[in-house]
Amino acid sequence: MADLKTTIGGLVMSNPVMTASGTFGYGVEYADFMDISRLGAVIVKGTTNKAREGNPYPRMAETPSGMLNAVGLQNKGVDYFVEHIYPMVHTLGCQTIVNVSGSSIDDYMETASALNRLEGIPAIELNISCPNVKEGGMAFGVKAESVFAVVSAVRKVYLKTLIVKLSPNVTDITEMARAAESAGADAVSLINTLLGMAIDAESRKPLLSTVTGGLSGPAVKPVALRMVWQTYKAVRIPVIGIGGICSASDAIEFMLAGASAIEIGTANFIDPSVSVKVIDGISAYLDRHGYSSVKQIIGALEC
Amino acid sequence: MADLKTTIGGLVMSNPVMTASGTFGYGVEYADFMDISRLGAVIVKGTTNKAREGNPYPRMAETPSGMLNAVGLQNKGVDYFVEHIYPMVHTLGCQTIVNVSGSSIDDYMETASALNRLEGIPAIELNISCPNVKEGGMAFGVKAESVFAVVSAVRKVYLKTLIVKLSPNVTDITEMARAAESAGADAVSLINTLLGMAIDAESRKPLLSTVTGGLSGPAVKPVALRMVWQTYKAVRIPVIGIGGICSASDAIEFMLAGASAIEIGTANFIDPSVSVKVIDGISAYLDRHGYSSVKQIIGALEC
Amino acid sequence: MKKYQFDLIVDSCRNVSVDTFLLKLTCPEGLPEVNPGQFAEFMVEGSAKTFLRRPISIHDTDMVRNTVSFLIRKVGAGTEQLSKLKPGDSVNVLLPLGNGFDCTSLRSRYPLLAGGGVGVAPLYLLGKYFASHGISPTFLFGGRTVSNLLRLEDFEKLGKVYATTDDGSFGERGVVTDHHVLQNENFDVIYACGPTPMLKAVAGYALRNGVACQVSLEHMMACGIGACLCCVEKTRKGNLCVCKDGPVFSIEELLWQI
Amino acid sequence: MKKYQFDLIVDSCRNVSVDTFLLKLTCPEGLPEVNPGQFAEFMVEGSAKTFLRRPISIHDTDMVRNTVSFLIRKVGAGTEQLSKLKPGDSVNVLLPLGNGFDCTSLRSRYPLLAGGGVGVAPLYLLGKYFASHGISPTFLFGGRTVSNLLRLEDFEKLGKVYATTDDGSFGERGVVTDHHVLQNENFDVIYACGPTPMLKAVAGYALRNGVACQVSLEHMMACGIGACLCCVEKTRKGNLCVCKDGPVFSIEELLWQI
Repeated sequence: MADLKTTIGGLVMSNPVMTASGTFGYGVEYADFMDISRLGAVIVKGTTNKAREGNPYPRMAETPSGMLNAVGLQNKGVDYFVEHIYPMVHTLGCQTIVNVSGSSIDDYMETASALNRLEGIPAIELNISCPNVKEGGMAFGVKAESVFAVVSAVRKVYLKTLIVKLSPNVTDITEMARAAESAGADAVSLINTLLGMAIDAESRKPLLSTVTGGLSGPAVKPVALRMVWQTYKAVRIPVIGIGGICSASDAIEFMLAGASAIEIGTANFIDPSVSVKVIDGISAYLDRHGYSSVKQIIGALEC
Repeated sequence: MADLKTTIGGLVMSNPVMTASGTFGYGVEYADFMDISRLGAVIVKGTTNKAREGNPYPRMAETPSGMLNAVGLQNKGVDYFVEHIYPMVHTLGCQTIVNVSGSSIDDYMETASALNRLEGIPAIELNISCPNVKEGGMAFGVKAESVFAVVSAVRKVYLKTLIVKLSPNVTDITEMARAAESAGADAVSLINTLLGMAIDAESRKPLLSTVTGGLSGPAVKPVALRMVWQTYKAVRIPVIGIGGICSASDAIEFMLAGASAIEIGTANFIDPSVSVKVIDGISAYLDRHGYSSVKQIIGALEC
Repeated sequence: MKKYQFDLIVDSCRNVSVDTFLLKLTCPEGLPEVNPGQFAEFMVEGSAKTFLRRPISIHDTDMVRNTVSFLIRKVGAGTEQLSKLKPGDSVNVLLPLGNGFDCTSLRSRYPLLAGGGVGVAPLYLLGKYFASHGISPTFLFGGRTVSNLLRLEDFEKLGKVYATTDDGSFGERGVVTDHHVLQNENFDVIYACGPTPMLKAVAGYALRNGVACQVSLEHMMACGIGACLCCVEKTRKGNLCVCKDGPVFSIEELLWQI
Repeated sequence: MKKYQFDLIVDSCRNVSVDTFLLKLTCPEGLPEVNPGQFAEFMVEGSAKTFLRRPISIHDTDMVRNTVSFLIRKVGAGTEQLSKLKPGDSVNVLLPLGNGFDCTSLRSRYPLLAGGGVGVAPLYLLGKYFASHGISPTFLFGGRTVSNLLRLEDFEKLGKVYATTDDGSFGERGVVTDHHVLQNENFDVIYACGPTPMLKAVAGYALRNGVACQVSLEHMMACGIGACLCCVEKTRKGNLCVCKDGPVFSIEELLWQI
């Protein structure tokens, strides 16, 4: 049986399958449906320095092969996480990565340094691409200079594996990836959601309270795959692929395009046990094609 | 019955429904399935100054709620159009707009001035957003300066209605729209396709001969709607909405977001008579909601 | 309560009104305990227009035969597709989800179960709970017209049923809060499910009359298990997930302007 | 030829092998004339995985009963979904599309109709054409194994049928171009449909032996009517659409390396 072991900077995972921030709660929500300790890692939801209420309902709209969300980083803040959530997730037998967001560089630094002290958290994912908050979030992720600035600042206070989650709402995602790399990121993960919108024709009103929201799901997979492929060729740090992954075949496509690992997001809502099916499917694929390690398919696209 | 008459610069159409370039041939291909004279206009396929072979097969891949294409502007060149196609389409009783593409500003100018002489062609759509050609195309559409340069140059030689088709593969589409507006465009149309990619996991090969291609269909509708809404608020010239429109409701959503007219693209492949259904559906909607003119719903989104 | 992902087998699927059907499913693995007011998330296959699961109230259970029933109104592509299920078909379902009605700590002796339209669905299992505990529930149902009143004869086996219709085609003309039974009787708890305006009217009545009141909300959901935070309702405790912290809330928890 | 968009009604849908089914549809508006080798574009409803129509060869027509038949192999989500159609169901179809085989100007008196796998589909209507014009066609079919050889008994009613299988389970072992009938007989035209390697082998045989040869290509298509330019084949006249300028080409038009 092929070796699924995956390494992202200093982060060692039993396999390349992670669950994406905001789609898997703190992991415990899914424990009834699958053995979450089988995951490479769980990336828990966007955490900020102070508690956030998030956006008003409605926050979600179904779209063709996808969904829009405008949750807006609802969370209880990093202190609550450290005191109440960390002790619980720490016992789940599953590697936990925290997605970190903020409205200013200081916010990001404050949250990152609080998490740096937690022995059981081997990595953070810096979310500079959330399209659903008024300040910060995506604003940091669409200019190379601000990507560099926020990643450099966090790098100073966060000493473990630093993953930077990139926005697809840019002309050239490789510019952002290179900025993150040169600021000291250990890896980039992409894509966050595409900024989208939905309208109810009959009532002439937007379907989201925030008018626009983030598009995810299989609809965006072709865009995500392209960006992963472009980024893989542009940087030396590992690339983590995200965007509409629903099956082992989808995950393998991302790895062939250059992803060292992948995150499953929206698909968790459709099938809460999809991620273990993806792990098993990758393993079967590797065996069927005679690979001894999952690393052999990273960037193995023939073109 | 509500008035569907629509005006885009000097272009007057019986209704706001057009068919998008590259999805409706020269119109005649669809004449067996519907009365093409009922359309607001047919935008015929991308025409360049010299004939182009296009990209090798395979040029197409089906994706969730969408498709990728990499046709690459296969066409016989503007001279052939003027001599052989124009005389034929001119007799179809349908307003014809020509989509113009090129690899250099001179190319665009040459094609535009050749078309300027054709009495029966009231408008051109400048394609500065084709993702499937090596030179030019999208390269012109992703920087405000080059948008301004190519539109200004064409504006000098093209005296009728000049529509500029924008690429969604940018950080801020309103910048591109403003550049087109200040260069003298009469309208902007958006979105062209999103750059995407598809892979066959089993063979480890890309599904398109060009590796990447343009994503269209309902999958991209939320992104298109958002960009139309942003652009409507940013420019004074009319906005033409494109992106996954399959029904009257879709078309109305684009108009509520600010589109003065819409183009139906990929949906023509699924239902060759979809565009007349959209026209009838818009008319029924206007009557049901008590509007006397289709103009009343442009930008009428309540948010 | 432990949640399950099951492939349930369609036992029957039959229309009960022009736009509503009753879907009865068998659980070969054995049906887990369900609280009245809990719901299930249905995978909808065979429709290009549906991407997410569809949350649907649990209408009835039969723990002996391991069947669970759903009373479903066709309101869109998802429910339309579910209505086409045939005996023997398989459907992937997550259940039981959410917290149901509080039937125990409120110690109701004289409960009113108020339902609007297809909102009567979860009140059947709740009514059965009371009936099986020696308490005869009173039902008060509202609909636009008589055909919106569902399964009246079955509810009547559990307790007294009153009804209103907007057009007066059955019961008293008006909305549920207009019904004379509210003037004549002194209910100790009101359990309600239906459209938001109806719930707010019922909540207003309950507040004014000092009656405990639980309402079941029907927000749009994605995950159904508290992970995506899409289906929130603003409460005294902040934004809570209708799927996980609800769908049933006591009206004092909510911030409704009533 | 005028193309039509019809809602055809399923008359029957039955398996003819483990992965292949025969779908017979009725055209209430009256079936238009169809040339052998033309195809139809099927709308696939009820599958989230299929977005585009599916192009499928016309297998047979009955102009009296207004029926058209398709021999379809289940190769993916689209054809899988079509295999579930039941009598009385409606399916939206564009037809007849493309140019069929040239049966007239080639004036063949001794045609060979070579098919690989489900590529035999359009050869049935072509065989019927010849049989009805007093010409007995010869069929030569190839498959991996005997179960890939489809409807042999029906083809035998039209002419002599030879076969090869890769595993020798039926007919001669090998591929169609290995069959002895090609050594023994002097066909004047070869009409072929099947996988590309088989078509290239047949084309090579035809070239070497100076026999006219027409091949039906199976490119992926979107529109089916020459609008999208996705299904191109490089030819002596440049990139041509398989849907509109094909699907049948004379091998001299193609730029195959054979």
